[in-house]
Amino acid sequence: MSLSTAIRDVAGGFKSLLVGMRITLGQAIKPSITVQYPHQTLKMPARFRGHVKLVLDPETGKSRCTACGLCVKACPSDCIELDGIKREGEKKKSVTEYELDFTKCSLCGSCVDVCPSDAIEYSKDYNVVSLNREDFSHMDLVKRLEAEAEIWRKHHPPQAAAVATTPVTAPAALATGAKTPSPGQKAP
Amino acid sequence: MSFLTLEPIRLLLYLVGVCAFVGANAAYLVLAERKGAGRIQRRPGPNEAGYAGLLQPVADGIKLLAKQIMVPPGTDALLFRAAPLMVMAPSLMCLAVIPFGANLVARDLNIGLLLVFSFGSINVMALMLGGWASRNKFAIISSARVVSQNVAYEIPMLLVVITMLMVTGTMNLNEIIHQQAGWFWNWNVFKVWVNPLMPVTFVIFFICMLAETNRAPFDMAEAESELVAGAFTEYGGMGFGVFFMAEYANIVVGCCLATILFLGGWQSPFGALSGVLGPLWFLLKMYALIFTVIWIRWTFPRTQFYSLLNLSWKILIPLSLFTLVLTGVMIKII
Amino acid sequence: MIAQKDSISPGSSLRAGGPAGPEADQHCPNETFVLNLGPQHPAAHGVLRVLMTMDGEWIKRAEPVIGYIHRMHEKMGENRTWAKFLPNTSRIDYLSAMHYTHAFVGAVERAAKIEVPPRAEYIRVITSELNRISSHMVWWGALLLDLGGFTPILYAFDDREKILDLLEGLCGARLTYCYYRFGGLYNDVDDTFLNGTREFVQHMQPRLKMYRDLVTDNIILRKRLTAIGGISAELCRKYGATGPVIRGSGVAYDVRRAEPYSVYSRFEFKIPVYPESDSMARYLVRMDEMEQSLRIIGQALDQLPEGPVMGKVPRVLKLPPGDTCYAVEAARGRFMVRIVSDGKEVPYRVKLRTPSFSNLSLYEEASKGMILPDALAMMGSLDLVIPDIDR
Amino acid sequence: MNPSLEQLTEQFTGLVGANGPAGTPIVAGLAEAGPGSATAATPVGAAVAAPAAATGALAPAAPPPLSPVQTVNHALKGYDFDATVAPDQVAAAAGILDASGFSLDTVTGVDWIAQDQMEVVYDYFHPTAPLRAVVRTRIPRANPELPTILHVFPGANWHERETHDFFGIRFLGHPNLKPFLLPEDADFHPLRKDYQP
Repeated sequence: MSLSTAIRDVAGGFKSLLVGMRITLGQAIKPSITVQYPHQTLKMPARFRGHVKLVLDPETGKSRCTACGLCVKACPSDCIELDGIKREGEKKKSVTEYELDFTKCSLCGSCVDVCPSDAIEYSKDYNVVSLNREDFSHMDLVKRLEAEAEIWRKHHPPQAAAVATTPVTAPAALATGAKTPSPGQKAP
Repeated sequence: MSFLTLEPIRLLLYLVGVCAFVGANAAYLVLAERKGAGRIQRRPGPNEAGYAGLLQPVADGIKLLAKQIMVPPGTDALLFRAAPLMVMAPSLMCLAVIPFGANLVARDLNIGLLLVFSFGSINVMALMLGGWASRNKFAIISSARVVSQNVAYEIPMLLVVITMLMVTGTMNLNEIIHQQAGWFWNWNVFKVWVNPLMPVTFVIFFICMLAETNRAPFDMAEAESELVAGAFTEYGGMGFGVFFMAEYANIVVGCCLATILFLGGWQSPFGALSGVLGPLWFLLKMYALIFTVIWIRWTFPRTQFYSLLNLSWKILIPLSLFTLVLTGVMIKII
Repeated sequence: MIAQKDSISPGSSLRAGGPAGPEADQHCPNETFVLNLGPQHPAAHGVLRVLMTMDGEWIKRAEPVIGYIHRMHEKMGENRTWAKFLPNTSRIDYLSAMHYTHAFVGAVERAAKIEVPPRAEYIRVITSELNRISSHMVWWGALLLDLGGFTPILYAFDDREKILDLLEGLCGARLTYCYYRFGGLYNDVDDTFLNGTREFVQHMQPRLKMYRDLVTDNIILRKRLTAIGGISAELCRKYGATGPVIRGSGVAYDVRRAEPYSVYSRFEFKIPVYPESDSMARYLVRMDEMEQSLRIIGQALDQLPEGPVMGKVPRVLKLPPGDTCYAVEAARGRFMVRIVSDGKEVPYRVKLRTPSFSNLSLYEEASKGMILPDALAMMGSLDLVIPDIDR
Repeated sequence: MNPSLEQLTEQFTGLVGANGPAGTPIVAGLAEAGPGSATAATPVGAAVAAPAAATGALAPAAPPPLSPVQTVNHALKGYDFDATVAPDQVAAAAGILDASGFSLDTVTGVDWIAQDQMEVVYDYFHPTAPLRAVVRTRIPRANPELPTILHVFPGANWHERETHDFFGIRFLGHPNLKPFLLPEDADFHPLRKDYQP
């Protein structure tokens, strides 16, 4: 290697270093891109797949679930257990117990896919945290729905539709929803 | 005022001052580094402890103090414990001769420069002993690297310093600064009439300083993605903390030296205002250099080990030898 | 500059009688030691363990020990219906989940002769290529982390976040999408996604230039990767290495061309090939692949047909007896699913041929005589995802 | 250097034809699966006697026995070439494919418990030609042994170890059949159909 190419190599290498430093400096004066999580939260997109929850029928204020058990069959992780009874005067069964083992759930969405009566949907709740394992291994969706239904009954009928889409903040969901700010609200 | 002139009291005050200076610098340079990294990476950095994260060093300190210093079984416990102190103490010693202002110096030694370099070399040995005493394979590899790296970079650094000695003709650091009085083109780094390659010399010094302090991109000793934490792998708690602080103390010393040798120390760039504001100018220049060190760390990947050595033996040493000869010739001609 | 470094790099004259060869044994018979790199090590990208027999910093033998996160996906496949195995596929290589789901879905569709509507195939291509870019970005950042550069990974994640946001808006998940279904897709794309993807393609061009200026052209990176970690094309062939590894060895093997699946035959794209076979070649292949992926996405967006996204699928899926293979070009190389059916609802055998497994298997041979930092740089350039190896 | 399907067929016919008739149970690996596993509940011995005959008898709908070497429609199966060889021919088969420039894709097993057999499948792809080849062989379940192809494709090392892990198939000549993905002390083979956790 001749001296001149060696010098050119060294100079070229040194220049590449300076270019790199210019870029990092240029980035340093740009605003930061991170979201300071507990202070700020993100709005989840409409299709966000949280844990499943029972849908509140805005017309009746009850679940549409007929306890047909298709979701139980479709679940790859066997994490749904449900039970229903046939009430008098009704054509179909209605759900009395819907337990989700969220510790096993892989959020694949097979259950929502197969549901013939659109009775389950994904919640937008991503603040799923608790000190108690039971909160997730036996997630009582009927109980959660009951909390929603209570709000529904209070506001029924005008805001019914709006209520049905707000996140769950039931007593049972204390650890998961109540302490942390609900998604969709962005702090300044 | 009279008691201030008493030598022991003055020295004691300076000792406390230097310790406080190093401690505060080490603590807050860590924060500055993390904040700087955050800025470069477009995130806020630590901002939870105290206002804008200003209490983060305190929190870190408490965390480190609360941890047990484990001495791994089968190690040389004495060496293992001594190593952090041996890294820390020389950097403190170096600061004794650094003039922060015209009169703000603990000991205005005639051989200040020599003292800084003598003590600066101890740090290598301490890292090596720490790595060796850890009885950990990663640490031993790291100590071997430290030695070869520091030996390689000591040479060009000293060659540069010899060049500077030829230019300045003295080893007294304050004297060197006095020579650079006046406008900023009187600073050694711009003295192209003495040596046209003076800015290059400064860059060589700066690179060697990075390598000597084991800073990225020359952090072979720590190399966390290869050697876990290198020589510090087995250290926990404040043992690790002292190593960490020593790294920053060494950077401070290195940047002080660069400021003194090349950037006119406490001299103002405009020829005036250097008396009272001297320390301010000094700190300004020093922190600008430290910022560059941080900036470099968060920009580049780590160098390869043999290109690191090649850089020294094949580029820096010939180049610094060349500048040395050139300077000698120029001085003779002038 | 390369020649300079070689003077003390592996296999050079300064190391004559050096540690790697047989002469080393006479030179210093008992001077080796075993370095247990991992299973918890910063460069191990998960839980890979490499047993290294070292002579100083020179590697005499590096034997990967795997299986620390083995989950027996193949057995899980034999215990559930075809549809129920679908979520598993995203979890084999979580960084390129789309491709893996694509392969499994494709295999079942091929065996059951399910027609997939063209719109669904186009969207599969778009999402697959987005996923490839996001996967390469993680690799890029992680490689730079291995090399001690901390900042690039955050820039990469900034851009990757945009992809993840797009995919999350599309299918609701950010990593384990489970978006493809037998016969089509889980749901149709909306305008937000299409416009967002167009914007992203626009956004990425200057960003890729920035990546190049900041990292690719950087002298330190070039020194660390160029002429280091050579893997010859023959070695790749003998070990079945695929993806950027074989393309970095000068062989233009890409499943998208060799066995065109989905609608890949309708797009124009180049297969980046670098004959240097060093770590830098593999690096450049991936960087170029991101550009090509953007090209494919652009074309697919322009050609996107209207129509349904779900074909006719029998309610109870039973595959005819026999075996079927389906291979895709995942971000790390050739991923093949071999399914064997006995006519029941449950697979008789699901074989997952993962690229990282083969790519890592050549590591022992390729890393001989390297020094530790180079060997780790080479490991980074293989782009390993450990769950992909262990399954 | 890129081989054609005709060449491969010729070479493999030569290989299989030489040793094939000597009692090698050449069962086309495609058609017999359905009825075979339908008899899974019956005593294994019944199926051992004549697997090929049983296949024909129980599956009238299945196509007639296929030849051991055949070309396949890639669009339907995902590979172009399918050869069934005797267990001791796998290395020779690998040699043929190696000479044609193929690369080893994977090695795996299938446990045909109803026929009391293990099938070992070698997948090959070609790096430069659009060709995929499958070589398969059957070995008795009671003594699942066959030679290794390690000396032809060193990459088979890990694949064979994995197959040994999962099926207990012993690859004679393999230097290191220790548990690989399974725990070090694993003495079970989870992908065998009679494996009970």
